[in-house]
Amino acid sequence: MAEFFAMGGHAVWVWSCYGLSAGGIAFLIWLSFRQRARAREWQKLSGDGQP
Amino acid sequence: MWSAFANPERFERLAARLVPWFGWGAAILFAIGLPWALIISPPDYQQGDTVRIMYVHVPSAWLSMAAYAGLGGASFVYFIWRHNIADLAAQALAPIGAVFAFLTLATGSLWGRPMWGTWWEWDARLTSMLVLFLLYLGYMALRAAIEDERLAARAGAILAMAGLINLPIIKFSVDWWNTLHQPASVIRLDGPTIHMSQLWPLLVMALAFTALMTALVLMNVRNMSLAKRAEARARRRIEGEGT
Amino acid sequence: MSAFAAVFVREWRLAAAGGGGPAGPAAFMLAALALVPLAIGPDPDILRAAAPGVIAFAALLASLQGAERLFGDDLSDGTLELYALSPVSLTALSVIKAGAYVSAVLWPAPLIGFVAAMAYGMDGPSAGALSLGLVLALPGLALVSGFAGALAAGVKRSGLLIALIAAPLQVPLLVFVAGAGRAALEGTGLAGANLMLAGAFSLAALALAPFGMAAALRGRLE
Amino acid sequence: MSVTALDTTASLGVQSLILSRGGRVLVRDLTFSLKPGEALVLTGPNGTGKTTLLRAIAGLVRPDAGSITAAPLAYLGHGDALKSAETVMQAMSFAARLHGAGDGRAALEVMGLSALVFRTCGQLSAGQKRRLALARMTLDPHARLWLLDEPAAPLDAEGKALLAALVADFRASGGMVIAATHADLGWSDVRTLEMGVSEAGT
Repeated sequence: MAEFFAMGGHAVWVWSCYGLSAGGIAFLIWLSFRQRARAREWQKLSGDGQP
Repeated sequence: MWSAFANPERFERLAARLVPWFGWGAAILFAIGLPWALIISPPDYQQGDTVRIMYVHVPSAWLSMAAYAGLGGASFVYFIWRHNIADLAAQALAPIGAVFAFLTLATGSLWGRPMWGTWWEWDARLTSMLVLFLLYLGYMALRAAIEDERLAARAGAILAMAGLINLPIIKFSVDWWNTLHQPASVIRLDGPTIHMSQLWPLLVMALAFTALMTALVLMNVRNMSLAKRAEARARRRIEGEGT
Repeated sequence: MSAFAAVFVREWRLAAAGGGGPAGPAAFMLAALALVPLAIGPDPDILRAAAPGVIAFAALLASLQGAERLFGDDLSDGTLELYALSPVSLTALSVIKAGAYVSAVLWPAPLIGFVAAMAYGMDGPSAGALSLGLVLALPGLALVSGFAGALAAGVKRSGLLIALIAAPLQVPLLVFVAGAGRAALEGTGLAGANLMLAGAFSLAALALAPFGMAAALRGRLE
Repeated sequence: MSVTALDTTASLGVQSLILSRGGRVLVRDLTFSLKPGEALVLTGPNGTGKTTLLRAIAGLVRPDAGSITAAPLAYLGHGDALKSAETVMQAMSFAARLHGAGDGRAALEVMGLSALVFRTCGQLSAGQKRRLALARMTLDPHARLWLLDEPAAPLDAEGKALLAALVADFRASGGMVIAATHADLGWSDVRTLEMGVSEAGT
């Protein structure tokens, strides 16, 4: 297990890349769900839940 | 097919049905691709374990370019036929493409440091990607700066099309610049010829990224379309009551 | 006098007189080129090697200086509506604007480039090649700047936005002009190819950018 | 663009016009026509679409639905479209060259601006600028329809009288005029279209 995390001595580089990518993707997913919340808000304001 | 994109309600229904497929598809592909990329695939005989960076770097690069092609195509459709869904697609693709362009640059840099001892090399690919990132920033800044939605959509579409036309020229000029005036580059992103044991996880990860982007774009376009129509309904109701 | 010529004469006069005409971008370019050696040091070898790129870059920045005014004032004071309803099409107006911008405002750039190239230690023929590159690139620079200016017309603090939009699109011109100067300096025999590419980009921009500008302006008027 | 002969029968027809701005419908199902010599005054509160209607007739704004057939026209918007560095004479002779019509001195005379020909536009008062913009608009010899957006806003009593005379002359020669205004223009024999009335509440 420790060997897996060590990445043959390149742990910093490999894991920071995967961490960054995960962060970027998480940011995009967060943006999408914020957009969804906004859509729901407008639907509530428009008086009905039906699109 | 075409009409499904032109009619907002039909598009919303179609998207609602497709999003789970792509979303779960992406999840499954990541569940296969990540262990494959991080554990199963062997370290490269030259690059060691840093080769695993390739499995996120290359899909990011591929998606940032695909997103720009989509941005330009959607802009063209909007500009000619004024399909609102096409504009929403362009709007949804821009931040996604920008994030993946940024990730390409960042992971490329983090790959370069251990492999070639430098954070940044002015090589043709990284430089082209930097210009692509700037194009995305310009597009988003222009849209954000124009308040009227329709004007912003039109101006954005024109800029995206101009960028799409200019992109091959920029790519050519950067390659030209690089081959003529730089000492032979130390970075070779193709690396040693790619081995089958590396190609498969790369393919799975690329598919996972693509499925994820498709799911996010469909979801965002659907929600933007829903919000837009609901906003129009709400405004009509308020103004109707006001008089 | 045809309507096209009448508009060109007027736009040329306004561009040459309004806002200091060529003085602004020329002063900007001179100042930038005077400061660079202070920043990178007086080593003649480094200066000579950097000269083509630095000079091409300064010219690119100078071309962005006046882009904000190209359409911004016309949009706010109603002049653009007048043109849109006149016998001159917005596409023709875009060609006129870019032409007036080059011939009334940006024209000193190749001269300044030549003088600066000599001052940075380049030999005469190389400085000439660089200067010729600027001549060939100016229409392209002006058209792309004008395109960005048309898109950003009427936007608050449009100068920053114009720079962000136009700079990436102008990358090829930067590469070809600087490349011409450097190829001449290093004697690689590729100066001619670089010059032709710079001219080709300007021609392509002339064929396409006016339609983009006209479409952008029509959108801004609506 | 060239118009070979003046078509004095040319008129304006607006059919089932729908206009919107920023998602709001401003003009709903508007139909009217104008015959040579007629004048129409658009009134109504701010934001009811007077300017948008004028711009749509001018062809600057694309209607959501409906059709507009308009005679060759001249348009005077909110802005005077004057450059402060140009002299009055330069502004006029440019417009005259643009339309291939004389040098514009006669039009300056009509609007009482003859004494100002060598002033720059930046030195003029708001009312003088408006007069100059009106004078310049008259230079298009092909225009059979004038679209005036708040033509009299900065004008004094004398300016308003000059404008009324200008419009009367133009109508007598078969021209049509549409003006959007808040103030009473004091023109005789005009039709009025009150904007924002029929549209409200629907």
